[in-house]
Amino acid sequence: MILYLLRRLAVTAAILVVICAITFSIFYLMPADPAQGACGKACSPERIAEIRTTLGLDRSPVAQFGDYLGGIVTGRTYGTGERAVQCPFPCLGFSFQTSQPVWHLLTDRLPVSISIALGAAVLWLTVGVAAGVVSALRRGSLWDRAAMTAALGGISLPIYFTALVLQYLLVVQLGVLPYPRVVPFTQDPAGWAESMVMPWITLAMLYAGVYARITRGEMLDSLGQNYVRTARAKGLPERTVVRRHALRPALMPIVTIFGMDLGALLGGALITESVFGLPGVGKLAADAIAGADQPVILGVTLFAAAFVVLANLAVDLVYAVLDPRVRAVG
Amino acid sequence: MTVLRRLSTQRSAALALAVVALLVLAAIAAPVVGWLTGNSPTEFHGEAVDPALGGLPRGAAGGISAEHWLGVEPVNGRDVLTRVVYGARVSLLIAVFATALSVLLGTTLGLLAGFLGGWVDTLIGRLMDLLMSFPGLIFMIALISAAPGADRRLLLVAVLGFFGWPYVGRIVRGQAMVLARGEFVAAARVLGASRRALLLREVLPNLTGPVLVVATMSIPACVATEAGLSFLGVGVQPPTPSWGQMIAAAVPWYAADPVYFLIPGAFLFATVLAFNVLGDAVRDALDPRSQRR
Amino acid sequence: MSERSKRKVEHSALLETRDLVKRFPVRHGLTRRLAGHVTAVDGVSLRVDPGETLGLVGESGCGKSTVARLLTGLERPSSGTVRFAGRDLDAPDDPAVRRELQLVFQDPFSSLNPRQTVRQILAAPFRYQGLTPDEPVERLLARVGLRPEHADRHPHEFSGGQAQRIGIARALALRPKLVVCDEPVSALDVSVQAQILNLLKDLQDEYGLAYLFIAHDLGAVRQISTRIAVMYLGSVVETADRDTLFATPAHPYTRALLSAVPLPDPDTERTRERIVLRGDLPSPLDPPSGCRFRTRCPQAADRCAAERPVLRVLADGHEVACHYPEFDQ
Amino acid sequence: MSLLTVRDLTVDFRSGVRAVDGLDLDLSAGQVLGVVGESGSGKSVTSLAVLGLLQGATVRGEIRFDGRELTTLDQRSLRRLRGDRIAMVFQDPLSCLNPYYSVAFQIAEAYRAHHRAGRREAHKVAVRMLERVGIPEPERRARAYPHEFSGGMRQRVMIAMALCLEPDLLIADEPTTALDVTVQAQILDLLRELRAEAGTAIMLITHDMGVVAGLADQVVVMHQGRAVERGTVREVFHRPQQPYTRGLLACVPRIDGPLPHRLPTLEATA
Amino acid sequence: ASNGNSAGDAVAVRGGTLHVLSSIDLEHLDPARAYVTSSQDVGRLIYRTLTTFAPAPGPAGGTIVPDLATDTGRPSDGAKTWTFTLKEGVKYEDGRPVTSKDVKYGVERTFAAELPEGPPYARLWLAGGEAYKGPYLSPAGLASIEAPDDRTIVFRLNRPVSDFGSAVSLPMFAPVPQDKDTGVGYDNRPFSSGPYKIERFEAKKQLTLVRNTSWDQATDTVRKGLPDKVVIDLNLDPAVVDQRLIAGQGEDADAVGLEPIGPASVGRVLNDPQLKQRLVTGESINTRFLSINTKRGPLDDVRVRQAIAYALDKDALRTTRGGPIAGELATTLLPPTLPGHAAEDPYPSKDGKGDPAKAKALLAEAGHGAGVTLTLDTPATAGGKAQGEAVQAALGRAGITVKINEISSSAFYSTVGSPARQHDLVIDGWTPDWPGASTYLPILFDGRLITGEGNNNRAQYDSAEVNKRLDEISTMGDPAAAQAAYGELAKRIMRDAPVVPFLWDKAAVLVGPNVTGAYGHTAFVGRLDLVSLGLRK
Ligand SMILES: Nc1ncnc2c1ncn2[C@@H]1O[C@H](COP(=O)(O)OP(=O)(O)OP(=O)(O)O)[C@@H](O)[C@H]1O
Ligand SMILES: Nc1ncnc2c1ncn2[C@@H]1O[C@H](COP(=O)(O)OP(=O)(O)OP(=O)(O)O)[C@@H](O)[C@H]1O
Ligand SMILES: [Mg+2]
Ligand SMILES: [Mg+2]
Ligand code: NI
Repeated sequence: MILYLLRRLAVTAAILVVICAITFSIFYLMPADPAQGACGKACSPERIAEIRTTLGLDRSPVAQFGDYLGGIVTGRTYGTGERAVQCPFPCLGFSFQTSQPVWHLLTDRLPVSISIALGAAVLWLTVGVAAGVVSALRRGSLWDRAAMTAALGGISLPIYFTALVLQYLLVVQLGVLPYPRVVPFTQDPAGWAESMVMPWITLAMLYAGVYARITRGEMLDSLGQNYVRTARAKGLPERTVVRRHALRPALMPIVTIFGMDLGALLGGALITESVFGLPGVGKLAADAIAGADQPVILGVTLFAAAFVVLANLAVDLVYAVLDPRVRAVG
Repeated sequence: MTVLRRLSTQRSAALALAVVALLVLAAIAAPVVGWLTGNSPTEFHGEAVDPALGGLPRGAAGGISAEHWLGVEPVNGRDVLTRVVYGARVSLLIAVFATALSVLLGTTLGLLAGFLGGWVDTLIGRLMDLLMSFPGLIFMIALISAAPGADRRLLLVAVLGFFGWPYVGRIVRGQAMVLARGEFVAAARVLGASRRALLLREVLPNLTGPVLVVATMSIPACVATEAGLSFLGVGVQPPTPSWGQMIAAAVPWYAADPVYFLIPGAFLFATVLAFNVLGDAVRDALDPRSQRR
Repeated sequence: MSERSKRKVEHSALLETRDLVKRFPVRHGLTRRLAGHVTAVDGVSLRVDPGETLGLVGESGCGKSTVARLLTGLERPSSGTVRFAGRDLDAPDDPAVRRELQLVFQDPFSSLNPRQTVRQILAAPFRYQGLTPDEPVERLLARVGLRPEHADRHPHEFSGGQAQRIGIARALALRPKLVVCDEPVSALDVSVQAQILNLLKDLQDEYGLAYLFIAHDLGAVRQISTRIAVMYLGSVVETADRDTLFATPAHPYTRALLSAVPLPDPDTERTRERIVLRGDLPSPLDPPSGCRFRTRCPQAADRCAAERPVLRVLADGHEVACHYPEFDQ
Repeated sequence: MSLLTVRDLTVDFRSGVRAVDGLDLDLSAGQVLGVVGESGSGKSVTSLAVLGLLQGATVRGEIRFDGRELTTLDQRSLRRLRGDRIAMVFQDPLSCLNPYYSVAFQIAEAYRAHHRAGRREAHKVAVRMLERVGIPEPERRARAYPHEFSGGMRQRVMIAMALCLEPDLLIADEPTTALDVTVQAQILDLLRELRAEAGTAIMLITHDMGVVAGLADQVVVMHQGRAVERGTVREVFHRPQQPYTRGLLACVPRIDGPLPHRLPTLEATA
Repeated sequence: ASNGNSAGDAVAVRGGTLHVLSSIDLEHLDPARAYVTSSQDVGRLIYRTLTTFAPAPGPAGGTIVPDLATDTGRPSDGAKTWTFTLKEGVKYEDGRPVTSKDVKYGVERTFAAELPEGPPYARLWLAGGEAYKGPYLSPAGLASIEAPDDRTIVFRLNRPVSDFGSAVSLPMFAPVPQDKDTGVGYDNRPFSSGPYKIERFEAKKQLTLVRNTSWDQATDTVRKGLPDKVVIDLNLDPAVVDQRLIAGQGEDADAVGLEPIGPASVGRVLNDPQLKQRLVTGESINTRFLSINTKRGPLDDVRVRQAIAYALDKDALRTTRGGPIAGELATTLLPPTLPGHAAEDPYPSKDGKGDPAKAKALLAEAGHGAGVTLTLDTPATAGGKAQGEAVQAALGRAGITVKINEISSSAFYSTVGSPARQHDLVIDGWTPDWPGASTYLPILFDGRLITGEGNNNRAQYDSAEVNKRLDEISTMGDPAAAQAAYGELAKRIMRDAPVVPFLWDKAAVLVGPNVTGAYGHTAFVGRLDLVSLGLRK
């Protein structure tokens, strides 16, 4: 098992290195020149060359990539002499734009992203799964049709559209909510929740639809299973039959999808965060791309990819815990 | 074609089909719409907006009037209806071509992976894993802005198609794997069929169903992603209208001129919804066991 | 055919396998760890003579299907050889060989491509062999008792029995010498089973086919076979002439098997003596040492655990792999 | 006294299929009723109808169990009856056991559905039942999951589950069809034993005439939702009245007796 | 222009928390690297410079007043040597006094390649500046900056610079104590000499300033230091900033916008008298223009450029920026807010909507009657897109087909700053570093300064006559005469139409109902002067 974990982690690392390499080369192709950007509006070619040297942009791409990877593993030192800056493990470099360590930027923004993602996840899981279960149990009923229509609608709504319509209704017109802003949970939990409600609803509208549909499908599947018939034949109360024998197996694929969605969401609530102006990792990415801030883009990409890959790993492990058939023969 | 017939018997599917058909028709007939309303998608109508108010359309509800049935854009006064129908062209074309690309790539690679197995499967499987763990949107934006000179429409097709194929590939691979182990493939092998024949004659025809379903599902996803990319600033070049482009432009105006924001949004929503309904229906039609409806 | 004349044609066996072994790697759990190897087929030697039917019986998982797949080239043996019509079958994709050795599957529906019409399915053998059909599809259908108008239907429009007829027609299209039937009637209703068994017999009479007829149903095997091989956990434990096997089974497993088949007669069924085996088939991942059957054998002795019995000739055409075969009865 | 009486049972599915068409059955306490017939003849539907487990179908006629009319019984009482007084064993033991729970849990669950019992107590009952149906090392095997069992052991688990409440009636729907003959013999032996010990009435559904011959007292032959023949096992096997029954008996190849060159076939199903 | 709500009942009270809402990022806090308006505006709260702009609305804001120094500098040696004396009692946040050595060190830092982005003047003007690589590589320092004692600092220049006293108002002339210098890291936490110090800075998120208790109002005639705390929210959505300020609820009552309101909010604000009252309009010294690449294709023909100048619909372009509130339609290079401005309109059209007929005639005359096709570079932003489309539509009327080349905003300046990669047209603009044309015309229209990268002369305008005249004006001793001469030269340049000015910017900023002392400041392109803001109780 340990060996397996190590192997999986090695594969994960390899995938991340490849992603890193691809990201790296793409930003080599990008027309924006960070040195130029750093040079400002009054600039001379000599100055640009000088800046290039200090940023390490004059070295070969391969060497730069090597430095970068090395930095992640061992940390690295920028510059020489008196003003040398130590960038400790895991060093993802410094932002060209703000000169801040990328790692710091990421960890700084993670709480916002986590707040958004987890809150939304709780919302969509409860709403989506509950709606899906009820729909499956009352297949063909009015409720079923209404719920599934709503789910389809939720899936078809573009996030930014939902977001702005919500904002227009709840904030501009009704004024029941403030404009989203960053309120750390630790300072003011109520304010935090208030500021997060709209992003949560926005994401939940989309995902609750997805999950309701999946849940319904899976529930119908498992309700048709022979062991559910067995459970009924045993004379179990219907609630137990549904919960224990239908829902539990139906949750397995949901766990898989949930893990992957959450992983993807943490690295990529690009649009939600942009629309609501919440400084999470997604917004960081959007800004970094707009500013050709190569170290930050690389950092976010790696970070996001790492989340996805680790989420996949976590899903597999959870699967092993939940499913005796996989757990067996360890 | 039996699929089509079965679709038309379902009310919601028939409605969705009608919506899609109408949109396609509108897109094709965009010049006709322009001619009917007497507007072009790029012509400015300075008189329809009030510069003193920052270019807000004159009149109620975003400047809806006899000349401008769905109002005008703030600032420049372009006709929204004309732009929406021309935008449909761009959005739908990009989505269809991107889907075609991802279906082509996904089917080919998924088929090879699922059927051949072994190292081919490992390689393609890893590639799909890799692509799917990429933060796609970030990458698409980066890629598109990395190639500023190229035609944005082609670029969008390429990027959407490229990041879309693993989703097709995964499904095709799974199906191909099941089929390859299936007895009718074994039967063909016993009869001496070559690998090529097995792939093309025995396995591939059985994949049309799932591929059709993912394709129908992929079109709305592409429409939405194209719009999202436009929203994030990497859409088609102006003044070509696309829905995403229009929504992105309307975002700052959502409070001042909600009609302007709602119209392209509503079109986008209707399209995506229609395709999704259609996708569901296609799946149900192809899979009689499905108890979804 | 008498025992004597069969001896004579031994050198001209249609199909002969020698010590066929097939191992599959088995992976388990989340880690896909290699848990070991299943020896699905463990040193099987069989022969089928032209025009005869060899029945191959055994319980689920004993390796019958694997034998069928090895013979038809769907699987390559881990070791051992297959000789067919005097040639070694080590080039499994040789189309000319394939033509004369065909397979009928258990599940009539999954063995027919649902996207093809019957016409296409029956034309496939010729297309894959690069031949032009020598008789119209309708003739082929008629041979298996189907009507010409069936040609343009899809498999799902048929009943199980009809679909199995199509599978048989496809196997016959290239006029093979040997047809391997892997449980061709197990998925069918009793009344349809009878029809298919009759059809197979008729076809054999008409075309001089040889069959390797795989089944777990001893009744069906008895009905169609001339000779019968009994498999247990990857190996053949007994081979005998049909009547010999049913009259004087020598291997304890064969005897147990025969006694376990319920007879549709309340009086005999309630009074006859039954050998009920203990336990289940051992896991092929971890087979018992020595005699594979010893864990369930009513007369197992120490020797059985130490030494693996080989097939030996008991009487003319009667071979058994047991240290203590029963001679009586 | 009749334990189960079915009169004029008719089951129509929403799809328009009439699966059972005016069926009458009688089963006395402690007796074994064999129900035979080909695939699709309505055997399983009948058994499900008795338990009130049919969904999407209209059930008409009378089903009286121990004097009570089941078709009009409310869900609650019907639930109490299930498992407790009428138990069921299904054909495919793998798919009938929930892969996510240990076998002991699934047996104990049945017990606890009808008895006030703690987890531990119910587990003990489960282990005892496993031992009774002949699972070696029941203490250890109780914690195993269905996939770790062989087909025969799974069917034993199903039977243990059905018998843990000592029901008056056991409905066994093709309990041995998925099993090998040697294992089938073991399971049939087990059923025989249980009947002798506990006096449980059994409704044995099968398509295998041999199985019925060995176990049943009464036999009903079903064809297309109707009972075409009924009687004691001797009557039906030795003096079948209907050509369908005769055909059914004759078309099965046997391991004893004369060997016809061609088997007789049932014309009706050509 | 309204002078905001500072008049009337306004009672400025010390205390409270002022909120500043910004849709962009403060690019740099490090004075060596601060070169954009918002950085300078915010920087004024944190550090002091030798001189600075007067805290006043209107043209008065353009005046240079002493800050750290006791006066605006004493030139000698024909304006090649400038001497400043530091005020007494100016302290850093830790209570230590500000010395001339710190100013010297601060200027030297700007030479380091690690700290780019800042203005070029130190490197251009200080003697020996070309060779100097900054204090990290040459700790000995730059000899042409002398600090003979703690309060005196002398700059020796390589040429006469008559407005050096204005130049030292730039943040790069703020003091930096050497022991507090953290190199690149200084950007996150510059050491305070002004009324506020940094409590917390999260780039692109929030800057929190708290009172610097060592700051002494008596030494500072410019800053009021009224609020106890200033919280600047960065990187917000522009529409959200507008809407929050329009609503003005809760904390937002104490908030101001850092940038002007967007076009979409103009209508709402102007239609509501109460909101209109809270709108503060400031004049700016920024001019927006369309640069025409004089080196390419048909554009080397002055008649084609003039045709463009006639055809351009300045009004439509202004509408994309919010209409009349965004400024006045420009007719000259130098805006009226700059000394040297001389009114004229060489390419007139009715209401500034362009004169396509005239343009067509000129094109025909130049032999392009069939029309020309040009490419316009725009940044891939909503504004860039809107302006591009306006240019496209306007020139289209005159038979000029314009293709829009969208460039991601990060790559925009490096692309159009490279003559090899720029195309025909680009929408451009310029704000001089201090009121006057000396940091405007020479930088933009001296053909000898065209460089392969980082080029500012996007018209690639190179006229021997203009170059010569620029040299002459730079040596003029009398600043007033020089400004007048620049005014005349600007007219001369306009004849060649290398650029088409279309807007003299104004900024309209919303302030919360509880804010006092708000006015637009010329030097900060019309945006609020943060140092004067206070809150009502
Ligand atoms: N591809 C494979 N990989 C791993 N194990 C296999 C594979 N194919 C067969 N086996 C194993 O080999 C053994 C023999 O299988 P085979 O299918 O030949 O049995 P069978 O006698 O045909 O059984 P049945 O009567 O159920 O069809 C079984 O234990 C099976 O699990
Ligand atoms: N849920 C259902 N919906 C519609 N028709 C059904 C359903 N279940 C069973 N039937 C139909 O009812 C008939 C009787 O089915 P049943 O399962 O009782 O047959 P059976 O005798 O048990 O057959 P087998 O031996 O194959 O188990 C069949 O024609 C079948 O198609
Ligand atoms: Mg098999
Ligand atoms: Mg059944
Ligand atoms: Ni059987």
